[in-house]
Amino acid sequence: MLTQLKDIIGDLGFLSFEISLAAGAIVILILGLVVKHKLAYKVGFIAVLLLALLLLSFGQEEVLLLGDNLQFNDLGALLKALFVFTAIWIVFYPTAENHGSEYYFLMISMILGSALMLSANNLLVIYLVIELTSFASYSLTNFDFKKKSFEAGMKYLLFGGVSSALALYGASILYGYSGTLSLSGMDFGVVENSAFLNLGMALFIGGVLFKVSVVPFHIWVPSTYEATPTDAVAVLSVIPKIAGFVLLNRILDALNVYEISWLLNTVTILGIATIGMGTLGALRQTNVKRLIAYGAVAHSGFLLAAVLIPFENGVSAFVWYAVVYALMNVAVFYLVSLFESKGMTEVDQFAGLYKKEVYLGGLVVLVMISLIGLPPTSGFTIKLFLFTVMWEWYQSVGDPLTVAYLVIAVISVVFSLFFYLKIPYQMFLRDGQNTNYSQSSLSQRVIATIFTLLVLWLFFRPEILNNIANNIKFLDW
Amino acid sequence: MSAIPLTYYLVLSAFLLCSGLLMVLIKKNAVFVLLGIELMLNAANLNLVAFSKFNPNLDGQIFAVFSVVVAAAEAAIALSILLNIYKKFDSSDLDDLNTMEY
Amino acid sequence: MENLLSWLIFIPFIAALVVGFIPKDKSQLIKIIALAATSIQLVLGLLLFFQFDGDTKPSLWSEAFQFTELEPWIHFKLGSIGSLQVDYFVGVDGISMPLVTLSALLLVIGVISSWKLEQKVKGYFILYLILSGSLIGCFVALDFFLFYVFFEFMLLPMFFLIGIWGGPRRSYASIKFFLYTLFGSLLILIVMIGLYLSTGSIDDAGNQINTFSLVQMMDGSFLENTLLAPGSSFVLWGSSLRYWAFILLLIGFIIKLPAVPFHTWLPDAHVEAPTAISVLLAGVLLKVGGYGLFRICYAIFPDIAIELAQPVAIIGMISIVYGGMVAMAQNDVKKLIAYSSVSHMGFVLLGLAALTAEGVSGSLFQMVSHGFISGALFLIVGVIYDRTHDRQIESLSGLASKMRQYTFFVVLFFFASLGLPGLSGFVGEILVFMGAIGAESINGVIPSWIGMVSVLGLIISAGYYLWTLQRMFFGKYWTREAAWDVKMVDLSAREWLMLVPLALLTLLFGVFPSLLLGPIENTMNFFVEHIMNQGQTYLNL
Amino acid sequence: MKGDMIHMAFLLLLPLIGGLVAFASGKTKAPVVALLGMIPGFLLSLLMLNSAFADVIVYRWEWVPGYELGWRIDEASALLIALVNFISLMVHLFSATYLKGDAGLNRFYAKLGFFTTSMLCLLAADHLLLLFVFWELVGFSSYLLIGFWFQDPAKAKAAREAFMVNRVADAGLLIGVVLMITVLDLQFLSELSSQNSSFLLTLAGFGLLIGALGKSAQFPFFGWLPKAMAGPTPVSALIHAATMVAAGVYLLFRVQPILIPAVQSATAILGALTAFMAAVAAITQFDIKKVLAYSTISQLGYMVMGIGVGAEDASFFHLWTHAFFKAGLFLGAGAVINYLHHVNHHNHDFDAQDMRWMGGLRKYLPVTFISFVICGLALSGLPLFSGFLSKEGILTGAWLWASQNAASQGWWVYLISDLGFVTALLTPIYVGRQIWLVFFGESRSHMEQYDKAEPVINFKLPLIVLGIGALWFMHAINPFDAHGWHFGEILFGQAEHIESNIPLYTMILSIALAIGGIAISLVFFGPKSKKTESFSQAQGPVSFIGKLSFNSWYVEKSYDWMSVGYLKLTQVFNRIDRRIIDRIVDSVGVCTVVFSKVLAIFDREVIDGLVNFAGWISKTVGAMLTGIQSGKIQNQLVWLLVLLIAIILWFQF
Repeated sequence: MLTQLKDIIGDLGFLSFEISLAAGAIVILILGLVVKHKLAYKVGFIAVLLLALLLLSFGQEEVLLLGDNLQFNDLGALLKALFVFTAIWIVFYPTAENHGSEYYFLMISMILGSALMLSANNLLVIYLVIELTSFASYSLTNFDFKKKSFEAGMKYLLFGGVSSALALYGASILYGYSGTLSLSGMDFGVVENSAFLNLGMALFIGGVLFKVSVVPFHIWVPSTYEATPTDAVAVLSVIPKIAGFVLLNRILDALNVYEISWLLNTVTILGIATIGMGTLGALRQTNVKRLIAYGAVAHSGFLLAAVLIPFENGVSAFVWYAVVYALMNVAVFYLVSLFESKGMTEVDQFAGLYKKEVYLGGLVVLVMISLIGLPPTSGFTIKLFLFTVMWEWYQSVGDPLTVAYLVIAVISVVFSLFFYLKIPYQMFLRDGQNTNYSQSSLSQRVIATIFTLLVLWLFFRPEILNNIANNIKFLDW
Repeated sequence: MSAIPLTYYLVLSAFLLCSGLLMVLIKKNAVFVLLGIELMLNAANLNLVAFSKFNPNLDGQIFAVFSVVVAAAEAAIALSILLNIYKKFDSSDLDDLNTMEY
Repeated sequence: MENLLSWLIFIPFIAALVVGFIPKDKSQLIKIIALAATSIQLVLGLLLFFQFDGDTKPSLWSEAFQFTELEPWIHFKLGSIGSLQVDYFVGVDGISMPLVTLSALLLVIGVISSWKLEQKVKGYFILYLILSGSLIGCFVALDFFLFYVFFEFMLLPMFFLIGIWGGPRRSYASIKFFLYTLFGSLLILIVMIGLYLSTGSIDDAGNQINTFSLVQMMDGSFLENTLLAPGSSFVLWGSSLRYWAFILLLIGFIIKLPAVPFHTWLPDAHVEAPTAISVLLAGVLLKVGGYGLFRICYAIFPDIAIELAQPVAIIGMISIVYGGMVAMAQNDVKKLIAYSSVSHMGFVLLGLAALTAEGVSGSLFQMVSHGFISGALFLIVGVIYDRTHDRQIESLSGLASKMRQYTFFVVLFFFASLGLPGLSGFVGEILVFMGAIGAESINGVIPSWIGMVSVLGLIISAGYYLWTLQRMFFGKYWTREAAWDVKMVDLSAREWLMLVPLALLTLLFGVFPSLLLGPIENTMNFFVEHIMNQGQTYLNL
Repeated sequence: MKGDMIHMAFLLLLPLIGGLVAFASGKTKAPVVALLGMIPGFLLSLLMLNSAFADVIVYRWEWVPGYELGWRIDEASALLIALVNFISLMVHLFSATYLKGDAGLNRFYAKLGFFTTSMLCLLAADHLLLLFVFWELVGFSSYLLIGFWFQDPAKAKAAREAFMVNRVADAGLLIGVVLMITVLDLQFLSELSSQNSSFLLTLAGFGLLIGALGKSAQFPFFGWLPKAMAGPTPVSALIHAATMVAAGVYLLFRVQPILIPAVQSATAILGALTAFMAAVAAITQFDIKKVLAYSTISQLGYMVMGIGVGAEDASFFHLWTHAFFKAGLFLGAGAVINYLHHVNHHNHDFDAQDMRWMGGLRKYLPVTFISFVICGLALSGLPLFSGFLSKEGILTGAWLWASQNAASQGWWVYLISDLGFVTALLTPIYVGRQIWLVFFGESRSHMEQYDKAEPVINFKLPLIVLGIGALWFMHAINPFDAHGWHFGEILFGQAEHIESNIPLYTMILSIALAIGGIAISLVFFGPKSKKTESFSQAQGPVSFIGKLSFNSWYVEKSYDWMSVGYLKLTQVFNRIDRRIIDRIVDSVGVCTVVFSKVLAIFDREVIDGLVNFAGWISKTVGAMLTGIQSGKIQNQLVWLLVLLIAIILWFQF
């Protein structure tokens, strides 16, 4: 008993990132009681994140902690750093002006949940961290305190609730068949091909797919993105998603998915459907955030491809994609929030805006180009690399589904042109009156420029992405 | 202390799950829908506990305890949102939540 | 001069940056900077033309390029895919050199033609300069990745240039343009990735180094049994992957060229685009498609080029005949010229498909000469459009008695375009015919009848040009609206400045085609030889 | 040799340079300047004639890598070059007065100079491609000159149609030339020799034939020449009578060695047919120039027939003599038209080219009258005039050929020579008709006439010189010897002696036909005939044959029908392009249904293109998607579960 406790205490050293986040979250909550100044929360938020980042350690061997409940590796560390990097910017968003301390508390909770998702290796832990992330997300959705927010929050919650209930049911079946909650110890060798077990797998994976917004679990995405404060969306669309994909990969690995063809095929088809549905769905959107939300769904399809690819380049592709995806989302949501703060949420409100805001317009174009995946932006680099790896995937397995995946992915790029360019199209090609529009401030422009330049810079220097990917010692996740 | 076979538990939990699901799908009032979710969770809990009984370790039961707590937390969040919805919409009927319909 | 090509590419980019920092209201300064930048480009382009060494006979593509610059850009290991190797690798051979010089010339003319622009000058010239740099980059890139980047990067400025400064249906046209070209370029992208995975070398340590280098791809350094290696075992629907890759590339490039049936974006884009952009679109952008066919489609896939020569030639033939006939039915002069471009670019396809020295040289010559002529034709339409804001043939008549100098140029360029001997259009067409009709007895890749049917194009083009001349320029002077009458003055000095160089070049290359064909002779011969030899080798694998 | 090159360059380019300088010097000085260019040009050509007879001039240079082009002036070229220079000089002279006061006079001389140079180069070209180049350029300059008065829509249209017909034929020529150059490797005219018959050679031969038929206005292309009469009359004299139209004959003359029998027969048939058809057409025309135009076609038909039957020396001779008398006729007609213009100066009641308003002009235009009659008699083929000599050769050749080939090819070969003789009868009829109607009787215009209508020397000189050129002694010493041409021996060597009576028969027959024809014309159209008196009210003929003749066998009409049909076809194609191809490709390219509809929407309502597109997608992608995204969360959940269950079931069973 004592040795166990000692082990646990010893393991806590590895958990410094998570612990500091948890502690920080509580500190901020308390701070909210003491200090009423909004700036303090922002500073606190940044401090907590930076502290956590400082305590993050890279370059370790893969370790199992707390029994085998958590699995730590370098990929996780890297992605945690990415999470911090993504989240830290939200304080600069104009929509982040009025948030209280509980907002930052929830935000940190969500990051914490996602960070733990990266290492969760036990059904119980998985369930808990998913719920932790979800609860934080549900709550954050309401933070605009409008009719719409509550509606979206409620839908999100009900949807999430059903998904997680089903996932829990699935988890219970998995537990029943394997007799263990530990992913690494799971073995269904004896009872293969039982319908009940398959149901369990499907339901459990469904719970994770919900987090990564893969079709058909993407339905919550548009309304949630629309109603949630934009700064929160920037985080929501990146951090839980990336964490969810890592988790999904671990689960698929544990279930030995490459041996279970129906599961693999299902997930592959869902990936294709995700790209298709996201792209087609986005075409008809007129609300900027809904539009980008559908785009994000399509991006999930791309990320899923990287997750499914069974060799090390898949990991690299995933890391590349994740990093750039995070960057692009930070940039695009920053721009969106700038416009949102001036009351512009619908696409046609942007008509003729170039007269007032040609500079930001240019940045919007670049970021959108990156989201589409055209040069000279890093959005192109990652798509190129992903397509390359998909080619290789086909070369090695020869499965026609992989070709279909590749083709749909490529075609979706053409379609995505339509909706991503809607805003630039309105801004530059249409005439309109924006008499009430007030120009953005210099600092806002500078921040937007930094984001955009990052997106461009990684195109010209992709080896940075590669170095990041290469520094992960354990490329097999 | 013997011998209610596992199948019985599973059937019961399946029944719970289905009725919960049915409730989620049919009821218009958000409170009932939430109740449905609770039922589904409890179906899962029942499974866990039952499996745990036929297993050497107690993980399942621990899991169930956790999940009960999580369910409570979920209910708390749900109800707080519901409260707000009731204020804004003057209704807790899910069909009235249609301002964002597309 | 060191780094000639880099200067050519980056001067406009630098100028665009400079323009970006100039306040909006100093439009004159902006124009002067744009003019200066493109003029420097022109000087460099001419330098390139005259310093190009046409005497060396290459035996490998790696020896064919001059003015090469190689800077490593992206180099790193990528697990099982081998090393990723993207270089800033530029150079010119006989195929790209004339096109670079042509672009440099038309870019200057485009600036002059935009001189009267008054709205949103700054944005226009920034985009214009970006477009200039990318265009040149596209022609000189020897790394597929680099080529692709420039290729795609042209789209965006073009999209906005048409979409913002265009005519009433500009948004439709610009989106259509963007969509078609993007679709084409994605097809190219797929093949590019496949080629990347298949090309490269194995170093001493046994590591596989994949590369995007076009030169290596053309020289055929494929890795054993990879997707697109010749003779590889990958088969899709009964044909090798190389076959499908060729088709994808072909579609990708003939969308840009454009050839029937992928041409419908062109008339719309032309009609809506402002004059200068039309000039560039017809004069240079279409050539990117042709250039891509030469450099990538044909040089890398010689086996399939031989196999599919006949369908390609038939596409060319249909474009020539069909494009011309549709042109006849147009009422809008600009649309007419746009369709005539379709017809004339059909010659490029036909000559290339013949795979004889005459056909291929003719094809390239046709591209250059079409650059001059179509550029001038769009300037000519611009002259009328500036004065009347109307381009309908029926709105005007008898212009010859009112605007004599103008009519002189119209007649000159119309006849140049319909292939009057002594003007450059003729040389390209006759060489293509010689190639296409003679191919049957030289290498037998395409039958003679394709060339003979294409001769119809000569009659058809005469038909629509002469009819236009008769309706618009001859007969009694008449304008649809009386108010136009005062504006109907003859060419201004600026317009002279634009048209005269093009007219002189059309005449010069028409009379002395060897000025152009001499320097590129060795490249052309090598191109044909290479395709025939390597193609046969590949086919026998 | 170098001297020769410079000599040749000067010779070929002088007219163009003269024309350009004339253009720059303004309309008053233009005629003088152009003449100053033409006169030394003519003298140079005489010198060249001299030197070419001594030594053939050859110059070759690399045009594009792998292809040499070449000039070559041999005896035949030199002779024709001199001829072209001479006629051009005459026309330059004549035009100065004819077009006096025209605002575009300097432009006219520039175009004329351009034409002359092109024509000279055509004759000097040795390489087939080079020949094609100038072939096109003479066509182009002809277009410019026909359309000289472009303000008149009818004339602009005529110019276009003339060019188009030529262009169609040129396409055939192009195929022929390209086949010769690339496939058969027969590049130089001077190096042609008879080849083994092959399919490609036949094809090439027909291609060349088509080209020649086009330029020489032979059936079925002859419709362009009457239309070309829209140009100023001196131009007609130069281009459409003496020089350019002869280019087709010249080409056939040059490539004759490689023409295989099938092509030769076709040549003979088409030539004879054209000669006959055009002669018939000439009989009923009212327009003074149209009569001459059809007569030109008819005479060219003789020449082409001559080539076809192997009498190319006679054809060449006829080309030579025809140039003089036909230019003379045209210039005479020009003088008449010019005079009537003056008469008609104030009130434009009538068409100055319409013979119905003429009559009795011999009193006012004596020099013109004499020259016209001499030339007309030469055209009719009366002995003592040049036309007789050359036409004799062709007719004899045709008969000889027919008698030689009748056994092998059948009786129809006689039809060719018979058509030649019928034409020989028709020719004097229309010539006589024209002379009677124009110069005899009384004026039918009822206007005040002028006496001094031929005031200046540059009007009279060309007429006199050309009139003299139509007399026999200018060409041969013996007025009855068809082979007695001064240059015959130089060009073709010693004439073979023919052991046959046919030449004698032909001579007698053709003299009889010529005299008979003139007699017939006197009966029908002479000053005393009823027809002439009421001629000013004459309308077009009513009988079927008369209509056929008046409308020149409906060849020109058929061009119109064809062009209308073609235009409709292009409209159809245009519609296909916009309605079908545009859509199909869009849909094939990306997604079959989606895009075609998208663009349909775009077409209808571009303004809100993107929004509409999205709206459409939402409708089309289907009720399914709509159901899922309806916002009713329970609906959504149902869908989710259905999908889940479906997936599970799918993979389980």
